[in-house]
Amino acid sequence: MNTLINGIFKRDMALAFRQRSELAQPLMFLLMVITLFPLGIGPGPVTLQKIGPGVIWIAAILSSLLAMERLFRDDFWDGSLEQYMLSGQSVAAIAAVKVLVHWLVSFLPLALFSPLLALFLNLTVDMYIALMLTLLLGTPLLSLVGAIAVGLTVGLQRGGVLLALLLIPVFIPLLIFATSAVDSAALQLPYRAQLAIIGAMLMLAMASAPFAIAYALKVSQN
Amino acid sequence: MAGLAADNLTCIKRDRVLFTDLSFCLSPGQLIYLRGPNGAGKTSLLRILTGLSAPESGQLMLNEEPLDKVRDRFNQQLIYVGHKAGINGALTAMENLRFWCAQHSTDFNAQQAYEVLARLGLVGLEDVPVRMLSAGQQRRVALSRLWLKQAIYWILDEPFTALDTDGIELLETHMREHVANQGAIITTSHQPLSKHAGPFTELALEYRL
Amino acid sequence: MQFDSLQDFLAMGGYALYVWLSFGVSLLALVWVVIDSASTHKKLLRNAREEQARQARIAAARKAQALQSESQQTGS
Amino acid sequence: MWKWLHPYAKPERAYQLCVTLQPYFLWPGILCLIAGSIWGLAFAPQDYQQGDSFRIIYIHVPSAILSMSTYVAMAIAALVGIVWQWRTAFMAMIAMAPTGAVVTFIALFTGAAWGKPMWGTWWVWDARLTSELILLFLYLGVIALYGAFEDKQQAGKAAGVMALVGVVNVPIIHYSVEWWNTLHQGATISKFDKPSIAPEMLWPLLIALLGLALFIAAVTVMRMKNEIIRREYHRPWVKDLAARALGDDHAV
Repeated sequence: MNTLINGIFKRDMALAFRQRSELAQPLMFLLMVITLFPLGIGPGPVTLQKIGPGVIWIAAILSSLLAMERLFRDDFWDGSLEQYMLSGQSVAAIAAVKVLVHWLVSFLPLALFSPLLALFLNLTVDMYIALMLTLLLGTPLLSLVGAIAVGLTVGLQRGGVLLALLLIPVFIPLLIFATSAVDSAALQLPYRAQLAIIGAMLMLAMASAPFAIAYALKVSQN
Repeated sequence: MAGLAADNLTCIKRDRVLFTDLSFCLSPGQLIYLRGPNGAGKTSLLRILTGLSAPESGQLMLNEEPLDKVRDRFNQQLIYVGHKAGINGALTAMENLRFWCAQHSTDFNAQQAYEVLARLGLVGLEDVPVRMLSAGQQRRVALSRLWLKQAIYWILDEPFTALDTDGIELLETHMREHVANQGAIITTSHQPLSKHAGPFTELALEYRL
Repeated sequence: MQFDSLQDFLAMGGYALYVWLSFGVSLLALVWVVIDSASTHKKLLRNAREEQARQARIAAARKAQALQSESQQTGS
Repeated sequence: MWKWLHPYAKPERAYQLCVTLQPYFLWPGILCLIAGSIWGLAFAPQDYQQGDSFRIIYIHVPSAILSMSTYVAMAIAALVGIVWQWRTAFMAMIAMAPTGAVVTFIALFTGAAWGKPMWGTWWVWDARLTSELILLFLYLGVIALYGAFEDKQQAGKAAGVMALVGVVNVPIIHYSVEWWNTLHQGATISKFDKPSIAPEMLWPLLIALLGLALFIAAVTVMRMKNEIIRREYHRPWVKDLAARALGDDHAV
């Protein structure tokens, strides 16, 4: 445990702060994509409110695909990954810690950004709260499942588009439940069911994804 | 046969047979110099020995036990320096070593790390991001692990790449001392080992089609 | 038989386009899979034979080289 | 069972097995497909609501059912490969992928062609069609991932992991899409809500289903032979095989 905290958690945190600008890029992308919608569709407040939850979530998924790529990329190419695998620690635990750090530095800021996005797309306070909750529950799921595909494609020279092809269909249920939660909030309806389902998917991913990531990384090493 | 024994290893990479039925033993107190032309499978063999990749057939034994059963114990006694240095360019030399030691459950002593880096000729470069250093200096940072972690087995893939003559001599001397202290080393190298490395066994791989 | 004549059958009660299009495209797709698998099979076998021939050439060249160097040694 | 199956983990034995099985799958499969289609097209009674357009059911429903089952079979093969490190299982998995994708495409196409007379438009975001579309994406992802690796051993494992991730998702996708569909449903009635189907209509459907299943098995076996050769092309037995199969057209 100590080795994980000192060896991986602190290291990745230190690296994240040193590469702040690279971390900010997906967030800026998110902001810009969301700006495109009012410009492309028209700034009618009712329309924006109707498409808002979907737009924010689609943009979040797309920007997560951009952010995800750097999760194992540097470690793979500079050989750190080999050293992790020979450290005697469980690769699944190492992968879980790395995904945690990645979530903290690239998705948590997104949740902090969301009031601004809600403002842009004319969301009500209820919708905003629901959006925040779905983001907090849903983005760890994006990280965990995404990390499996990143582990598989990390050794490929041009893995970027492939990563998107692999992950977009897998993220569709999350998109459906998350936007439906926000839509329900707009109508003052309860949305606990949707949150519960997202939570259940998150639990499933937390229990199984680290092992899948570990296996994926081993396959990539071969 | 104490030590790391390879039993009838066969390796096939991308449909090419690199070697078949290769058996040898790496015992404490032994230095094996793995020789062979490009593409003969030296790196593949070393990666199989570390457990990073799996052989097509055959198995590895550590002190007469299947290696898969005692993988954790083996990892504690192993240092692998590969083609890729395993050094992150954005971190400083000291940070790289500190995190590496933490990952490998090795006590890290800053004083000792400074001394090792000094011995490797990196005085004043300890707190500079590693990507600012030259290729040879980066290689020295990677190799400083050999001074920091106590381990029996060293698996070194082209450790002399980018090193100058002083660096090569330093490393060869360290290798000789390690073997004298019942260490076991298997290494590849483009140029033959010099007398500083002490006595060694040669293992030759051929390029085959 | 649900239809009185061949014309009726082909007309499919006015839905000819959709019914025959569905069956036609499905048939084409299934036939394509089979043909693709069979032609890949042929191609792979051909590749395998070329590969083996290449190996034989390399082996022969090596043998010749070895013989040549041997005769040179005995000659000098 | 493991002891009995194990010899087939050897590529040559697996190849022989494929050769033996192929005709038993292919010809009955084609026969059943033809019989089911003719029965369904010409002899089954008309649907009282949809007229003759409902005859598309005889290709749409079998392909829709089997597109899902093929994906599940793929995931099972991947799981076997990962757990028992059984290489032939990965080959079986990747042999199923293109066939499954084609069957999914058929389900989508026939669904669209059926939708046009029913709904007046080729594409409706109906729950079944949407899940089929996502399933097609999942298939394409697995195929693309397999194609991206040079080392086919590695490719098989990677594609296997993705197939497993996908199969966990298939039911979730199915229910989420159904949920989404009920939320957003306008005036469309689902064409699949049939309380009961008359036996004269059901029999040809079952025959077509069996035929398509056998056909998929036959193509899988054919493609598996290809995968085995692809990875074993340097072995002597493949050489003999090539000599026997291509011997006559050597002059060309």
